Amino acid sequence: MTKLTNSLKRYWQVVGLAVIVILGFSVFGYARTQVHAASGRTKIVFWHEMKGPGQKQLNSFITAFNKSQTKYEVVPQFQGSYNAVIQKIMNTHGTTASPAVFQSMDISSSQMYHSGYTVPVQKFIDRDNYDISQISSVARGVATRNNKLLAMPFNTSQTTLFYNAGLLKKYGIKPLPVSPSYSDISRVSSQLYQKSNHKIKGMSVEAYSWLFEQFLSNANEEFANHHDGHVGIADKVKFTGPVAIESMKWLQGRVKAGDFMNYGNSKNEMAAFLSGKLGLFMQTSADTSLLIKGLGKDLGVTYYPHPDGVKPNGISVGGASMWIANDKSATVQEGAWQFIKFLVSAQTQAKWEKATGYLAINNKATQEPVLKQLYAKYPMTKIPGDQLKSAKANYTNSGIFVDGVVAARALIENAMQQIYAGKDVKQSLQTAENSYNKVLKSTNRANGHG
Amino acid sequence: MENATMNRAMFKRRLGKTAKYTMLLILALIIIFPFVLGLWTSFLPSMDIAKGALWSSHLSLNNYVAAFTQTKILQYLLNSLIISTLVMFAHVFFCSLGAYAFVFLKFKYRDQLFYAVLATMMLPFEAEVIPNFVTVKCLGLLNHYSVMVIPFLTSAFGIFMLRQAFLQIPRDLKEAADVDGLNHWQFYWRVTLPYAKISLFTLAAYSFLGSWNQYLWPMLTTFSDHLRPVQDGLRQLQSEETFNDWDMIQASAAIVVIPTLIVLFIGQHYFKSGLNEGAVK
Amino acid sequence: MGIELQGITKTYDSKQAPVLSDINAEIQDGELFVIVGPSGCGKSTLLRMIAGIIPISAGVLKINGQVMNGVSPKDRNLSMVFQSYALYPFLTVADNVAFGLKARKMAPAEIEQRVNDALSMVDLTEYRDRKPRALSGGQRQRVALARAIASDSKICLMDEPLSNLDAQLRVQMRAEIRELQRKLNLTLIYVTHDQTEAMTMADHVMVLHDQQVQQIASPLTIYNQPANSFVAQFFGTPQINLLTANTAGTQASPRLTMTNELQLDLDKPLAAGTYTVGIRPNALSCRPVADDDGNATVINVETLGDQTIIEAVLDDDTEVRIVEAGQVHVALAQRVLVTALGPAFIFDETDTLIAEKRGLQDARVVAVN
Amino acid sequence: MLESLPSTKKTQPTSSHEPQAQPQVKSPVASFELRKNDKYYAWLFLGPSLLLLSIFVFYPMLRTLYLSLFLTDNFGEPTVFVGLQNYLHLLKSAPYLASLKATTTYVVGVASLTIVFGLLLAAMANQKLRGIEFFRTIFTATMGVSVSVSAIFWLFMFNPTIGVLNQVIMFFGHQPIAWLTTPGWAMVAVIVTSVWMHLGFTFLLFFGALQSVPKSLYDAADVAGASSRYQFWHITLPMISPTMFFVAVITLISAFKSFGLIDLMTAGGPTNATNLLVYRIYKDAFMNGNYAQASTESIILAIIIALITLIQFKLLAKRVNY
Repeated sequence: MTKLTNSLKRYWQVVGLAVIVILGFSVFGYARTQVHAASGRTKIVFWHEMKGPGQKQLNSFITAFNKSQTKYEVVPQFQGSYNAVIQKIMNTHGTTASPAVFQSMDISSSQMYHSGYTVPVQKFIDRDNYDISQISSVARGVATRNNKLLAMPFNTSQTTLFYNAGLLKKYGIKPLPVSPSYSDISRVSSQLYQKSNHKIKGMSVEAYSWLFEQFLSNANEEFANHHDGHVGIADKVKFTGPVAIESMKWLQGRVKAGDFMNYGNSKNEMAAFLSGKLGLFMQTSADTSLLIKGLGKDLGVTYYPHPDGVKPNGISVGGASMWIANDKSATVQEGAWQFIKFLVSAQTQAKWEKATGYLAINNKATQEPVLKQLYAKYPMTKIPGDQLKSAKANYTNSGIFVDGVVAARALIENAMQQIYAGKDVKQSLQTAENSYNKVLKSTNRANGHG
Repeated sequence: MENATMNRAMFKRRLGKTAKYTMLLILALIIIFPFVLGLWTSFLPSMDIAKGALWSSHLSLNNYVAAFTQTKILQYLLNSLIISTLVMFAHVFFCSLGAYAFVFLKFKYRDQLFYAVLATMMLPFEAEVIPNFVTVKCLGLLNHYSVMVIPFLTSAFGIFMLRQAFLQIPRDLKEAADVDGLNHWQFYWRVTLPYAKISLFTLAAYSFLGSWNQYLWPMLTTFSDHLRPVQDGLRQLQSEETFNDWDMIQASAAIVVIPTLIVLFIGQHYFKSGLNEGAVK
Repeated sequence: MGIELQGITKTYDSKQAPVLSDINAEIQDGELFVIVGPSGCGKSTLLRMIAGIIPISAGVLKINGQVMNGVSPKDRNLSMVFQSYALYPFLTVADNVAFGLKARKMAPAEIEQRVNDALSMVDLTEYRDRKPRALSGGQRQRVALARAIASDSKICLMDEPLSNLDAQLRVQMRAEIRELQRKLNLTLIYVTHDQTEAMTMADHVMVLHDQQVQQIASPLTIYNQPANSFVAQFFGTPQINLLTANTAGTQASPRLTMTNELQLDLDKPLAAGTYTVGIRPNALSCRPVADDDGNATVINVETLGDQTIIEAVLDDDTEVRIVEAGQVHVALAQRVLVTALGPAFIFDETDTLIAEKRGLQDARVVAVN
Repeated sequence: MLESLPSTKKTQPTSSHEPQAQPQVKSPVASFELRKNDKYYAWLFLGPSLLLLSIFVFYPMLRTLYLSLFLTDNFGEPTVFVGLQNYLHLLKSAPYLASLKATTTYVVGVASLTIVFGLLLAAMANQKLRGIEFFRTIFTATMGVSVSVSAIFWLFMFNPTIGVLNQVIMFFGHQPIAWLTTPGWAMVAVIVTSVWMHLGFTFLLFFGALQSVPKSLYDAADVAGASSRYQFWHITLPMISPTMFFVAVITLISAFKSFGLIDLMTAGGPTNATNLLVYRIYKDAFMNGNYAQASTESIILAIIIALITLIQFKLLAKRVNY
């Protein structure tokens, strides 16, 4: 046997070498993800999903924060889409790959809460006696449970109606009121389409579930039972309420009339809008800065539409909040909290709103010179913020507190596409509702919620 | 009369030639156009691209400067290079060891084991990502180079391919080696590997490319730009919410594709003969 | 009418020398015409030009009096058997034979008939449903023949059809092909590099070498009156001995001396000078002599039973081969005296045959192989 | 895959250790010793591969099968055993069936177009023409392109406002096409991109196959009176049919596994029109967190691919002795 082992020296050498090389590189790679930067500060790994102007501005905030103090170093890591990041958090929690602080969207609040993977920021607020009232209450609504703030809202947006005021003027069409009803919009849209000899499409609403949710929200109609999940585990959704039907019928009517165009995604929609081929559309206020760059003072902005004869209830915010993970040391969590405080300060939020179009959620931000100048130059940029302030937080405008809304959104978007393609409104929505109720039933069963 | 037939034949031949060249040019254009367009736009300012003004004369290398400075494209390339090289060597080594065992060793259940290995060729990796993700997570490999290396150290395909190659080695050689007192390791190292060099190269190229083109797995298992391989890195440049920075994206794509094209064109002959011999015989 | 080649030339690249130049020949109907030459001499090229597979660069090709340059192969109405047989591996024997007939859209009944006839002619009827892969070399060769037969054209081209067979089968197939050719009254142009095939099969032989025709004649003429030293050397086994010889003195003389005692007396005197003399091995004789006598040393002896081939080195360092009838016992390194029995060919400095000497020894000419 | 075997035409290596025929005496001893140790070596040589295959192939397959029989909670853990209910649900679910249908369209489209165009390229490149090497090189160019680069190039081509395709369409006075946002066109777009990506490799395989058809077969057919079209159908195609089959299978399998292209170009949209099987698995697992359903889909995918592979093995065995 010894003879054999001797002759196999080469085997062990090669296998050993292979193992050492692979392990070596792994350790090398591992070391690069680890905590200590050259400066000896504590690394705070931060996951975010910001692109374009948002990413640029966020990175400069991080640079500023890292410069401002000596203990922590925030390391941003871009993670792609909001949709993907929820499962990434669920999947990496407790490993070295997971972040200390992360940005996650409004509708993920419930899942983050139920996971038990995060430290509610309320803990730090209470400890520091942080004045939370400076933060917009509607914005806080999406991440609040039992009056405790789970995560700090950071990039908050409102769904906003954008229109091309220049085109309206050109064709002599009366502008929209600040808070338009469905029929106000129909009027402008069809006039624009007719007067431009069908050269210009009147309106577009992306087949995007967030917009559907906001139709319900603005008319105080619930999406899921137990008050959109805010007071218990939702086990039924309703996509076929009167407002859901009405809004979708309205849009389908516009499609039939010809002045509505489905562009497929927001990129195309914006391109058409900027090139003057589309009169109005609804999207996140985060697009404002880009649209202003293109249209300047011709950009028109209004609140999100409400059904005729219904008082607008206000809409829930979009965007995302900052969560602190509980799988990191107290020092790291502390660093994350310091970073969050920095991000929601009035100065930071003012710059944020100017650079992106996300709304400054710090009420004091409007006093900052940055925003004052912006509002003076482009008064319409103030409107989404006004919309946010005009609403009183209640269950239907504080987001949907249900696990797995990502899947529901896919179903609703499918239904919207079908509706735009001319299928029966009620039936399309009913299919989506039934499908999601089934999903909900089995996820609740799987998660032990009955 | 003779002249007439001959002229007609010549005319026909010339016409045929023109038609052939036209066809070849059209096909070549279809193949090459996306490259050319991509390369061209990588020199244009983004404003011109956004307007669709592709006949711009404002050519510059600015986009490349931007790609190198503002994105982690070099880091991505380096990551891919390290990962793919590791996979390539390890893959060839472990597969050849396994293949050797199936050809030159006699042991119990050898055929059964071989069929079991063969059966795994039918199982797509894509269908197994869920448990595999959990496995690498439990092994603590997430967000490391090793997570993109270790699952690909061996493959049923590689073992199978090399087994076929080793089967071509004359049995006499093994018997002669037995007579000379070479043990299996020596025979593997000194005879089998040199003998099947071409197959080893083919497998090496195959596994390198396979690793280089990995997309889904790194997307699931890496979370930081320090470690992302190039395919996943390019994905990060693609915007989801706002306009694409086409200028920078095209420049990055060019940075990624140009080296591979150069390698491909230089390695033409090897590829052609290697693949033709290797792939279908 | 037959086939006429007039000044046929093949050039692949205008910058390069032609691979065949100015080939002239006339092939009679119903004859077996062999084109022979060492490999690379262009014989296959010539055959392919006749078939129309490659174009003719210059010259005129006439088949039955009609100019065929530029006419596509399928309109030349000929058949061809390839060295590799060119059988379609995915078709059965019968389908292979029927391939051309089907391509020409012949009536199915007619095809069936012809295939059956052709297969029975080459004794392959029972193999008709096999794939080529399942046949032996000889059988594949027969399939190729059957295909040519089935086409029913009167001109058949064969490109080294036997070169992939073993020696015994080759001898057998030679006879079969000859027989078929006679039976079907084919005009058969047969390319080979094997002089034995040429000698045994041909009505006429064309010898190709150095891009040119060396000689066209019947096999015996070629053997007996080779036009030049190349032809002389190419035919006959063992190879002919080519020796340098001088006339004695400065006057025209009938006596040529190769080395001291190896001399040749001609019927007519030759002008003084140096010549090449070709003497077939059986026209030399050798006799053992004492150690410091004779004019050559034996270096190798091959005993074949009915004859003995002796290789010896002349004192001027030329090697010669000598065939003696019967079993001769000569030791290696034995000194011998080599003498010429008579028959010989004399070539001048341009390698052209200028004189020949016939002798009684003609009777001793051994059948080739 | 069976066919991708390198034919080793190497001669014996000339190392100093090259075994020389040595006499008898040592032989029985040596081989006895070796035979005895074979088991030990087998473990050494096969061990690493078997271990890795067990961890990353055998186990996950079983685990996936197991998960597909349960409901999984938000953490991906199986909690409620439901038997085959996941399968029944899936096979009755309209979106999944639509996904299957879309995948079929995609896979068949990609495979057939790749074969047709690959063959066309190879046939064109197989001619004797001046400068043909240049074209051959061009035709292999897409081999050097990875998924993400292809997607980027073609996304730009398909861009509705600045894309070249629409500019051409508009130049001819037609309405621009919303390539990636209309269900039918989106499918066309991903198929086109995928075919383009596969062409280089397919071309190379076909070109090699064409080159290996003996020239004499065509000469014989020429003499026998077959037109070039007849020769293409009755000689070329049968002769390269093994390659064609091989290409069909690898393209089919690779198309079934398409993920990157979909993720980058359409993300499965619009209205799930390009939500192919693998992308659906990814979405269900890593976006919707429904691991049980994703596992069920994985098993179905594995069955489909296994079937194709099996058919390949079967047909190959038949084809070996043509």
